[in-house]
Formats: sequence, C-alpha cells, structure tokens
Amino acid sequence: MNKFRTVDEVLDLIKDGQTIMFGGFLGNGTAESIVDAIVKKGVKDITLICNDTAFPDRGVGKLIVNKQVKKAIVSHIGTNPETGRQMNSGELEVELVPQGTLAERVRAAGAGLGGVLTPTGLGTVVAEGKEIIEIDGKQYLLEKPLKADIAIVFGSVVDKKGNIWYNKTTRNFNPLIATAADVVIVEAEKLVEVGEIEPENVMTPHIFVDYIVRRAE
Amino acid sequence: MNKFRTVDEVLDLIKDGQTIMFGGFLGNGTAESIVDAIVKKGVKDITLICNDTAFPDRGVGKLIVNKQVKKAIVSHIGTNPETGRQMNSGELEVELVPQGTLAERVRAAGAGLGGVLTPTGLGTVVAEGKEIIEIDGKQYLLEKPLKADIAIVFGSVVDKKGNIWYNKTTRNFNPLIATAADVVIVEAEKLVEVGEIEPENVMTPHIFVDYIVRRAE
Amino acid sequence: MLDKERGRVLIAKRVAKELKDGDVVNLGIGLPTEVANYIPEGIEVTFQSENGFIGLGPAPKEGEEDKDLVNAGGKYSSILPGGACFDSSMSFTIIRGGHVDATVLGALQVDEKGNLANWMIPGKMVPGMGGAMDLVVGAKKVIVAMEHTAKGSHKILKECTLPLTAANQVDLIVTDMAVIEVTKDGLLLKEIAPETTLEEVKEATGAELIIDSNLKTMEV
Amino acid sequence: MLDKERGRVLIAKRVAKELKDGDVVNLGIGLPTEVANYIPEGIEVTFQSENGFIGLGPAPKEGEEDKDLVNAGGKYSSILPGGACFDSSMSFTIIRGGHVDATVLGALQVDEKGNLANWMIPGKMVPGMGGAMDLVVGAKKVIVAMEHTAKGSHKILKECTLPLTAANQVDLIVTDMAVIEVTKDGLLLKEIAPETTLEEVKEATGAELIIDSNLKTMEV
Repeated sequence: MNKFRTVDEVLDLIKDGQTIMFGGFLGNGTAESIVDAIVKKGVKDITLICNDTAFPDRGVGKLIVNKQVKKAIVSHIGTNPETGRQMNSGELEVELVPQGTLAERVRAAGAGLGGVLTPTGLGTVVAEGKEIIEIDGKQYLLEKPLKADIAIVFGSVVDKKGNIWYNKTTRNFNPLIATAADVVIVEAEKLVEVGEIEPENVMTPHIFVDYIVRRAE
Repeated sequence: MNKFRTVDEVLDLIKDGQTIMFGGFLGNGTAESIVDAIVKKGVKDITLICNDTAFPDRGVGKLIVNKQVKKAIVSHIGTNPETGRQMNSGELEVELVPQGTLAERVRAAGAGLGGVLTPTGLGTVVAEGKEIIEIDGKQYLLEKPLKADIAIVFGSVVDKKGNIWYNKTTRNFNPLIATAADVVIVEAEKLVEVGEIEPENVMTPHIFVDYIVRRAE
Repeated sequence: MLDKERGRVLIAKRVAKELKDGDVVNLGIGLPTEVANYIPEGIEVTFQSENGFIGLGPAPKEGEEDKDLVNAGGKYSSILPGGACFDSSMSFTIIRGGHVDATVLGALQVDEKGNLANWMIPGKMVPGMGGAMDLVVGAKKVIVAMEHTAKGSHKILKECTLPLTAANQVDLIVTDMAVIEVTKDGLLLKEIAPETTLEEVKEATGAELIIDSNLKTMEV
Repeated sequence: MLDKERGRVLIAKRVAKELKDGDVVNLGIGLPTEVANYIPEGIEVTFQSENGFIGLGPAPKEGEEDKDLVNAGGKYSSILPGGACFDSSMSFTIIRGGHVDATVLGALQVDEKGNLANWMIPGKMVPGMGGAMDLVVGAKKVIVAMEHTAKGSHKILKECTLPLTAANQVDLIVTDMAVIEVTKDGLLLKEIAPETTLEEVKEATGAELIIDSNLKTMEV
C-alpha cells in the first residue's frame, strides 16, 4: 500500500461542492501547500469545517478570500475580515459553533457516536432550534456529529505508513478530523522511516490516513 | 506543590463505600502496589470501575477475592471465576458494560458531557431500562457518565509534576480515569525529572494528577 | 465431514481469504486468532487489538515477553514495525467509528436475521461482552467463525434463544461445514466443505438455507 | 477615577490575587492576558491555552519564535518546563470538564444574574465565540476583567441586551472602579478602586448594587 501522492494527484479527489475539514488554529497546523493548490485549482462551493477562518493570507483564510467557500462551520471568524464581509453580504453562510462543541462533533462522527450532549450554549442563540435533553435533572444540548468528504491534515512528522506526530500546538483539530472523513490526506512536513516514531508516541495511527503528500519547500 | 506521598499516606484517602476507578486491562497497567495496600488495609464496600476483574491473584481481581467489592462496573469478568461465583451467590453486584461504552462513559464524566449516544447494545439486554434517542432516523442508547471518588492510575514514566507517559498496552483506561475522579493518584513505575517527557508525548497532563506514589520494588 | 483439527484449519484459511489488502482487522479470542496464520501472500492486513494497539504481531518467544505488551486476551504479544498504541477511547473510536474493515468472532448462536449471541448463557456462564458488542456494531464486515454445531446441537438458528450480542449485524458465517452469507432474504449457502454433503449441512443447521445457484466447494 | 493605564494594571493585579497555588487558569485575549504578569510570589499557577497546551509561558524574544508554538490568540508563545501539548478534544475536556479553576475574560456586557455577553454585536461585529462559551460554562470560577464602562456607557446591567455567551455563570467582576461579586441576591459591591467614590461606581453601573457591610478599597 503506497500512500504517496503528489499534490496534483490528491487535487483530483477534491471536487466542487464537497465538505472539507482542515486542521489548524489560526493557521497554525494547517496543510498550507494543499490549501495553495486548492486555491490554484479554484475548487468551488466548499463547505469548510475548521476551527476558524484564519487570516486573509494564511491557512484556510485564503479559500475565503478567493470565494471558494459556500458555507463555513467554525468557532471564530474575527481574524479574517473578509469572512465577516461575505457573511454580511450574504455571499457566505457561516455556522458559528463553540470550539469545544466543534471538537466533540467531529470526534463523535469519527467515533460512531450519535451526537454530543453538552451544557455549552444553553441559554444562548447556539441552542436555538436544537433539542435539549434532560439527564438526571440537568439540561444538555444535543449537538450532531460532523463528517466530511475529505480531511486535510497537517503532520509535523509522518512515517511512510502514515503514522503522524504533531509538533507543539500544530496538533489542535488534526487528529480529530483524521477520524471523521471518507478520505484523509496528510501533508507531511518531515517524512521518516517506519519505526522512527515510537508506537506510544504516534498521535494519529496510520489506519486513518489514505494519502501522504509532501509539504512544498 | 509537592505531590509525592507514601502508599500509607494515600491509603488515608481511601475509605469504605467509595467509588474507585482503576486502570488496567486484565491486570496489565494496574497500580499493583496500591491494590496490595488496599487489600492489606481491608477497605470495604468498594464500587469498582475497571475494564474487567482481572485474575484472582492479579490486579483488581485481588480485591474481589478479598471480598472488598460491593459492586463492579466492568466489561468482562470471565478471567476471574471468583467474580462469577460471588455474583451468582448474590454477594456481589455486577454491572456489565460494553467496553467501548465503558470508556466513553468515563470520558464523558471527565469531559463535562451529559452522556454518551451509542449504537452499541441496541436490541440487547444492555438497552433494558435505558432511554433511546433517535437522531436523524437512527437510534442510539443514552448511556450516563461514570465518575469516581478516587482514580488509581498506573504510569510507566511519571515526572515530578505528575505528567504521565504510558508504555505499550498499559495505557488502556488510565488516561480516561485520570480525568473522571475527585482525587487522582498515580503509581509511578519510573520517576523522571520535569522536562524528560517531551511536552507533545505527555499522555496525561499533570493538572489531572493529585498525588504520586512510587511503585514498590 | 472433516475432523476437528482439519475443520479448524479450514475455517481459519477460508476466513483469511475474505481479507483484502489494507484491511484493518480485529480477531476474537480462540479460533479467530488462527486466521492471522493464513493471510494470503501479497495481502497486507493490520490487526487491531482492542486493549489498545494496531500492528498486533505473533506471540513472542519464551524469554522475550514484554510485561507491558499484551493482547486483548491478556496474553503476551508483539507489535510490528509501524504499529501504534492508544488508550481505550481511541481503540473504540476505531472500532465503533467504522474504521475496522472486518471483525472475526466466535458465536454461541447466530440466526437468519444476522443476530449474534456470544457473550453469556444465563445461569451458567457470564463472562461479559468485553469489546464484542462494539466490534459487531462497528466493524464494516462481521464474520462469524465457528464449528457448525456444538457437539451436534444447532448453533445456526431461525432465531437466537440466548441473549444477543447485537441485532442484525452478522454478514458471513464460516464453519467447518459451510460458508453462509446472511442476506435480507435469509441464509444463503454459498460453499460446502470438502468431504461434506448438502444433506449433512442442512441437518446440522437449525434454519432454512437458500442454496446458491452457484454452490461451490470451499477452497482455501 | 484612575486613568486608563493605571486602571488596567489595577485590574490585572487584583485578578491575580484571586488565584491560588496549584490553580489551572485560562486567560482571555487582551487585558486578561496581563494577569500573568502579576502572579503573587509563592503561588504556582498553570496557564492553559485552549488551542492545545498547558504551561503557557511569556512571549518569546524576537528571533526566538517557534513557528509551531502559538497561543489561543495566534501569537508566538512559549511553553514552560513540565508543560504538555494535546489536541482540541483534550483541551476542552480540561475546560468543559471542570478542570480549569479559573477563567478570566473580557465582557461587552455582564448582568446581575451573572449572564455574560462577549462574543457578538448583531449587525456590527461577529467574531464568534471561539472557546469562550465552553470556558464560561466549564471553569470553576468565572472572572470578568474589564473597564467598568465603555466610554461612559454601562456594561454592568440589570439584564444583558446583547446575545449571551452563557447564562448565570459569572462569579466575580473586576474593573478599574470596583470588585463586584455575583450573588443569588444580586451584585455585591465588595471593593472600590483607589481615588474612586461610591457615587462614581453607582453612576457607572447599570444595575442595583448591594453594598458589602465590609466595603474595602481595592488592594493589590
């Protein structure tokens, strides 16, 4: 099973109208080479799932600026003024999700769970239109799982089977999205031989990874 | 904040009638020194939460044999004949929980979630008396969080602040129970200086750990 | 009919043929474990062990055991290069989340609706379900690998009488007598073991069998 | 009343006094971040950064930045010895699970029921809630640190008019004019800033204040 692909080869998998998850927190830990390639290819009508819309010139923010996103499911858009502008003008639909809920919704999809029962968002607009479940006298919001067609993961160190180790704060949503998409592509910053990552220190086991792309220099 | 304690000192925290979670899978990754001390002290009426009841002479199995357990919440009792005997004679209450559900119930308690929505157990005796929630046309069992008074964790490598790294298959339930109890005690097999475990490779962050006990030689 | 030992080998070899390159597979304790010995050449399969790792390898030689490395049966184990360890919540994210391609389990009973009973006999034996309920619900393909009968009494039934492990989840039944697919119309007999007659299979089965138009002899 | 700069320092120092040895603390962006500069001696506090680590240290010197290490504001950061990194689900297990002892956040509005609004102004500014909703619901103690008014207009109200971040979660309000505890009876004025009168505080507050029998001057 050779998982190696060029950026062009994996771009063939990415099509108009798909739901695509990206790792990254304000661009930190985002597969920047693949984002650039998607910008270049001009894939349209993406439903974007990511922690935030990063910055206009960084991370998934570039997809917003290039008007490739139809809907963004994120926890924060404040660092990318273009997101707010497109939202206000009606060009872009934005679903704002509390960060912890977003993480759990992605995890629930990956873990085969039916939803998330969280106290977060009760009594706020986040609760509007959602079911509230009472458990032992306490109320919880029922939040639904989030799945994607494609997950685009950034990996600091990736072995040739696809095991991933994330450096510092680049981890964030990356291990979660790797469990919750039909096709998982990792952009490897550093590629190592199998065995160089200790089995215990593997953060995303290789079975989740379909394709490995090398980060552009 | 000095977290070091002797086994005798932490035994003072463990009292009759408490709910105690133990890490370990058939005894692998169980804090054996602390189990032995609890056996010696003779703490009674424990509600035990663990993956299984291990073996009569190993892991939490010793607590069963010594009749210190009032109720066991576990996924498997087949390796400890004494558990089955006490269950059949009515001396011991056993709640059998599917392993994945058990893991998620502990995690839910640690993560502040109201419950777990799982397809596992539908159409079986596990579903009896439990609420079924329908989400987008599919049914899920609502399983409730599991919390404990005390969590007794085994750690292969522990630094002096309480950060933990688990060797091989000793990890199992240990990182989960560390999040879900009022008091968390780790039995350290090997003690290292702060900084010897890379921040990325810490598996249980020190903020979860209240006390560190050294494993008996 | 084959003798016990040849029957077990036949089952393990036949199940192994169901596995595809790149599959993630969880093998139950006992007979299913033997499937690992017969993976066809050129096929790379990753075995998952629900106590917390992928890359399950063969049992270590005596004297080479690692006290911190056991399989889901609690036996000393090994981890192959490229394997990875994780906690129980990740282990069942893999299992319940649909990331296991095939699980192979034994059964006490299995019925024509794909119901499976393999975790308790009320009043007699209650080992507990361990990870079985999650595996059967979560794995993409559920293969039951077992002897066709229990000392002559039926294990393949119209309807299970023992408490279920899961409802409607079994895809394929591989025994020392036959290969049977669970379809929405019922049990489809696809293959018969060598030295075994259709009559013998029918007699050993407690449910109706639909005979595949292309009925074959089990080849391994 | 204190000038802006002295007011900010006062707030940061006063909030810092609320922290106890061993506390796990999450500081919001802006003014709350400055609390880290005034932790009393002998008190060891662990800062949590919701993008995924504990052991948040000071900003690195120019030229010493690590591109892979940022704080929740996306700024280059540092990690102290004994720190630990994790993914976003663990980060919010810590936050929502009650493992954060105190969170310090700014506010657009806060009211006498402990309701907090700090994530959007409809039609004007919608940055999103980020981790704030989880933090406010999950932290054991929620401290609002802000200037008492927004250029003279009330931020402490009988009832928030902006969309809420969370209902009934605020425990303490520390401003450049006062320290106010949210109690079930309403807002309890406990301390007044130096060079500030009770009348000034009342006028700058859009809700009833219960005056503590032991009303003090804010000391830092």
